[in-house]
Amino acid sequence: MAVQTTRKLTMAKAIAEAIAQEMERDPRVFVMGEDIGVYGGIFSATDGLLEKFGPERVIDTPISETGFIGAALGAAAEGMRPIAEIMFIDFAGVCLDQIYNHIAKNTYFSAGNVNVPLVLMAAAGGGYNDAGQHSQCLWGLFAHLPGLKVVVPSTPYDAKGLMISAIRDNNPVLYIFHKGLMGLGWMTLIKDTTGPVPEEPYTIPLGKADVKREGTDVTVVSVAMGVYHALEAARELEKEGIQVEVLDLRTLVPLDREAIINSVKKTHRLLVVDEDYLSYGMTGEVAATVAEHALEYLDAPIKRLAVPDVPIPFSRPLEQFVLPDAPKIVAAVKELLNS
Amino acid sequence: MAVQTTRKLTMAKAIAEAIAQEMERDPRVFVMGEDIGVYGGIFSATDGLLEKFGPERVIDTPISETGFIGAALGAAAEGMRPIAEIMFIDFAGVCLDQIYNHIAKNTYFSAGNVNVPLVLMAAAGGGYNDAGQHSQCLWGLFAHLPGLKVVVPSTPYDAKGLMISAIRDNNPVLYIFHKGLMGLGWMTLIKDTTGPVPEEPYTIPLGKADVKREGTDVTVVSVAMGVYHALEAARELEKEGIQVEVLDLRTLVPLDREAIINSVKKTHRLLVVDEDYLSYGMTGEVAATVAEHALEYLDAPIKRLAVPDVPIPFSRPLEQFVLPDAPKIVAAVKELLNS
Amino acid sequence: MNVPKSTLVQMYRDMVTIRVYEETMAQVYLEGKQPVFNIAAGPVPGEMHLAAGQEPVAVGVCAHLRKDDAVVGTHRPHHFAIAKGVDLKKMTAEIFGKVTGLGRGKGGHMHLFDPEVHFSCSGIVGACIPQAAGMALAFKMRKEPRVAVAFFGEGAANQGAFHEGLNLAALWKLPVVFVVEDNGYAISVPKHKSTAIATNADRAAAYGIPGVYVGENDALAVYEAAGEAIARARRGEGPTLIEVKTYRYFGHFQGDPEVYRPKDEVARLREDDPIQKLKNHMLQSGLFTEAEIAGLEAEAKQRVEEAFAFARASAYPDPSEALMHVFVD
Amino acid sequence: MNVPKSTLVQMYRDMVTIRVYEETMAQVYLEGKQPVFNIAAGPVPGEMHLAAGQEPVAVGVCAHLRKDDAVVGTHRPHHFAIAKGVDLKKMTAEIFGKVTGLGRGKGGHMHLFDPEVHFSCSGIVGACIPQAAGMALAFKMRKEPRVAVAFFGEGAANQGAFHEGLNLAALWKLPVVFVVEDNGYAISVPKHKSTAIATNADRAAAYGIPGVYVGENDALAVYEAAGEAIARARRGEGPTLIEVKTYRYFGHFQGDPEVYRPKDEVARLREDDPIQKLKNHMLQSGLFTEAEIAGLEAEAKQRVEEAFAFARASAYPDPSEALMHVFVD
Ligand SMILES: Cc1ncc(C[n+]2csc(CCOP(=O)(O)OP(=O)(O)O)c2C)c(N)n1
Ligand SMILES: Cc1ncc(C[n+]2csc(CCOP(=O)(O)OP(=O)(O)O)c2C)c(N)n1
Ligand SMILES: [Mg+2]
Ligand SMILES: [Mg+2]
Repeated sequence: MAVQTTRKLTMAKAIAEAIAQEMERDPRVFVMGEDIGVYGGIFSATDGLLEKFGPERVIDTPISETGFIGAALGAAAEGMRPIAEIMFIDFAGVCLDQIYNHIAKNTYFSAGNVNVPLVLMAAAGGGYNDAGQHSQCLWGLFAHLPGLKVVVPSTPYDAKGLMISAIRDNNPVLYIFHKGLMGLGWMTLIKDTTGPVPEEPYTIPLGKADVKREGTDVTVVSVAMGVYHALEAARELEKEGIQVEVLDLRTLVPLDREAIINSVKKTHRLLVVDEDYLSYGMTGEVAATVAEHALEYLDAPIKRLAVPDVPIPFSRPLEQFVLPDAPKIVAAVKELLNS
Repeated sequence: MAVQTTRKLTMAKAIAEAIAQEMERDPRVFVMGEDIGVYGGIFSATDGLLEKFGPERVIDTPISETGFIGAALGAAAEGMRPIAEIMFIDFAGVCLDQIYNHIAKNTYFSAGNVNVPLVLMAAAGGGYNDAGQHSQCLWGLFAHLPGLKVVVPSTPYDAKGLMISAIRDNNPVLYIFHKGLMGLGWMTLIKDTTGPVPEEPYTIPLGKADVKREGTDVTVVSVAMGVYHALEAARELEKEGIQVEVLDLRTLVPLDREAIINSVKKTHRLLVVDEDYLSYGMTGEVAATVAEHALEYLDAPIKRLAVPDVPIPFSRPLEQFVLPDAPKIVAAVKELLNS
Repeated sequence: MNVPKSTLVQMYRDMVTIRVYEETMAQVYLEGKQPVFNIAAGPVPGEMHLAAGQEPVAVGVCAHLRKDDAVVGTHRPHHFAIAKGVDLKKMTAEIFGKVTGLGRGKGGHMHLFDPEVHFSCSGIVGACIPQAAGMALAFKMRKEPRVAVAFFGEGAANQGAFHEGLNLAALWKLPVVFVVEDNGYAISVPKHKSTAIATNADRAAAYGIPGVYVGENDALAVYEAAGEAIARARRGEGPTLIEVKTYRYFGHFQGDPEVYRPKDEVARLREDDPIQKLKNHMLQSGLFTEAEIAGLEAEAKQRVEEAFAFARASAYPDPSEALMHVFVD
Repeated sequence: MNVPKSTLVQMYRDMVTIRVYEETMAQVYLEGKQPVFNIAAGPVPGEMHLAAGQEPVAVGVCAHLRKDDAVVGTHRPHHFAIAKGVDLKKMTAEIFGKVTGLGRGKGGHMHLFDPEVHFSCSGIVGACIPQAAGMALAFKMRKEPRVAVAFFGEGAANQGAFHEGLNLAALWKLPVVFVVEDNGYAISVPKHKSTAIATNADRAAAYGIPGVYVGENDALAVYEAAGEAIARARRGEGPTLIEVKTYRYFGHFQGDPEVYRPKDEVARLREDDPIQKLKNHMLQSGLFTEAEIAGLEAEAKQRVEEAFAFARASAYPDPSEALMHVFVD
């Protein structure tokens, strides 16, 4: 994927820019959520929008997720294109009904007569010790529920293009960003906090995975922070002559099964990495896809690395123990190659 | 599993009997939910309890799932052992926060100092044309979230023993029954509506799968209605000399991975059947388990049969098209054997 | 109160249409379900929630609505749908699961979507409340003089969605009217066992908006209360909460054993029937002859018959359509 | 109002303990976070919500509670925890993520569970409300004269859980008291932008229970209002909703740029400090000497110092403990 720019942005700025450009282009687009106005969004995804577009299109809401997410659906049904922020994806439990029984299903119930063009945006992920109700990823949960597209970007470039696609999509899109990738000054979980982002609007198709690094020895499939860790691990492993292919799914729904299968056909080994919980989630789905469609290409059992089915603990050594990171990926890849 | 009785009960009666016996044994056990009193529960799981135990221990609630599920947690924290019915598992979206951020996590947050001994009971499943908000299974969603045990019985015998275990467990247990298996006169989705159930209380350990039928040619793993269909398919396939092993997981959490692996080691072929949605769910987890731990035993790619990532449609031909059934299992097994 | 003749016509015709529709559905629903009631059998399987007896709230409110005003209903949606002008043929076909239905058979009885007249509904109790607020938000943002109405039962008024939706609507002064249909029961649970106060209209105080209680199951009384509320919303003065006492003649759903209410309750309720009441009023007003009213009744019956005939005659969707429409392009 | 001396001692000591605790925490939290603020650094990483300024509501209510009464708090829990008598050393160790903490470091600052004194809290806004109702239900079912209290912010009063919890509690006449801490903001959103009416206490009318508004950030005023509410609950007469006007001296969380409020707001608020107010009252009452009060202050400071020293000196849990305690036996 060739990026034609030298301008570098954080993911937060890339997202805010995408939203601003779409709001300029399309008067139906507006933003609502808790602290998205003056505050600019707790993770700065809506920074600067209030100043540009005023309180009529950048609406701070009460702490009433069922209320305003349900309202977003109503507004979308009547021709608007809302972007509604759920501050932390962890909080979706208070409004899940509106999301999966209504937003995700009204199009189907109406055989396409009702469109639900809205974006739900939410922050995910841990690594900064915010404990079990503020550090979850949960994208596997949403990807299990039909009717929602699920976007999980790993770079500022992808973040902008995927956000523009999400806003222009006539279907509901859940857009989950990882807090640690946003390039926030106060949360420095990664080393490279910016990336090249073209100024003009552009789209990235929902449902296309991206090979973030080519390799021949093993495929590592992941999303969001997992991609970042996988790339770090790949650089480490390269020193030992191991060529890791890093496949960034970018969207969990639609899932680019072909890209997964093609990569495994090339490398014959698969590690799936996820910061979401291990069981009944993304790692299982990716592994199953390969076990169904590329089994005969596998030279070793599939491996999975994800949060081992525990709530995210607060204490740093505990949290670090359960989160995937580059050293754990290095170790897993080596095991894969020795099996 | 040897059943020492000739008495036959429906699953609904087996569940109600389990609850009644535990309420007699333990004054801390009580039941709450919508229409569980005079009505006896929409699917009769609490039938007769009001008469036996009175309105102080069999409590009809307002339509306030966050209210009464949250209250169940509070009561459990203060020493009671509530059973709270969410009428349809589909409705859990209005109270999911209490379930996964509190009920499932308070034990962990408190390092075991707080016990949450409660049972959430809910009906699941389709096949009777109740459409997309009243026919889901969703157990894959809950199994993804750490801190909850998830029980999904397929026979009256299991239903009683698992319910007693669930009530006696000091952890939160989500107990999901399939409406079509309850043996309700008004919902005759299966042929055998009763099964042998001993009168005395007994327990079935949570986390132990059960081989419902032994076979050598292919393993079919499923739960609830899927087991019923798999057994029917197995009888069909036997006529053609194909020996199907049917493994009933019975609980999704804990997941009896060993039983899955052992069966596949024996049969070398795996079909996973689920009435929940296909992607990011139970079928993926079971397939991944085998791809991780028994890959070399597989003689054919794993196959999965589940609701193909669409909301459950209302119209009968549409619903029948998406639900797993015996003919679809027969076809899938044959494909497996020919691949 | 001075109700225009055309409005009386509309309300009466819709009430009769609703009543005939529900009574017809009650019969049709039983086809294939006798002698043993089997919910999965017959031309109309699945749950069936009928609204006979509850006509006044639907017609009294909808008489004030325009085609482009929005209505969001509940699991018991037929009366609202009919009063809002949903295409009766397509609606019935949907309930039969036919390809000519509003949703090509995908939604069924609890999921009727007719964007032509801005009607939708949901099987989840209370979910409609914030949704209607959001529709009103869209109208307000675009400065359109349109109104949204959420209808729901008294049982729904104990859901969190009620509180959140009303607070939002009041806070943002949205053009929306919230209408509680108090039919006394949420399935088997009587109101006094679910609701801490006698009248949900009093809950309007928690949001600083008008709360109106209509204590009789009467179309004209509802019409009057709703008129002011909708006018207020259209003037941009914000939401109103209306509660209407009404009665459900059938069980919660068809097949409901109704063990929770006295056996003679419905018979007593039927003695004070709201359709008869409106008819008496129309005759007494001198604006109508018996024949005219009979004409309206005949018209209603015919529409219902045609709708059911259309539904029966329509084809089922091809099974593979099940995979379509999860997403649009 | 006649407040026993021992109660004044308790309230004053707790207020000072809370204040010193929060101010100490504010400092400790910054360790490792300077010159660049990095939330993931230092001995206390993660979010940190401090309650300095909000002492009156915690001590005024908890002064009436017994050890076996239950309290459920919020994401901003330290003041409630201290007033309820949570073990200060274990609590601090928990906030440091140490193995000696209440939850062996698993919960952290927003997840403090001390079953000894029936204290718990949650980071999810509004979640505590039905939970407290459920604790009260347990007490009522077992006929124990115990009371549960839910504390939460004015922002939480717009959550569905508020409505559902209050309705349940009122309907079932549960021994529970709901206490709204109105500190004026939910993060950056001022009350008038989130709440359709001025006073949440007025929402009690929606449940037919007493609603009490305490308009000053004053321990004695809270003490008086809470006394009646808790006595009422203990007598089996059901719940009360109390709202207390209070002030938050720090940002929503540490690191909050506070762009949403005037720069001098806190300075003005601090001029009317509730600790000073209680001190004045105690001195004027003639029951206390300056020296006695200074003694209480010294005692409080020492407790806080000891708690932080304990936390610092404690070990981290072994990383593999992360896999324990998902389930108990
Ligand atoms: C969130 C949720 N909880 C429970 C149900 C099951 N349910 C369907 S209708 C109903 C009763 C509704 O009562 P009310 O709101 O008074 O409407 P009515 O049926 O009387 O018209 C219940 C409990 C549901 N559909 N959604
Ligand atoms: C359900 C939910 N939504 C949003 C949040 C994020 N959040 C945490 S604290 C807070 C503000 C709470 O305001 P208030 O209830 O007034 O309490 P205060 O912080 O003022 O003490 C918000 C929005 C959350 N934790 N839970
Ligand atoms: Mg009702
Ligand atoms: Mg506040």
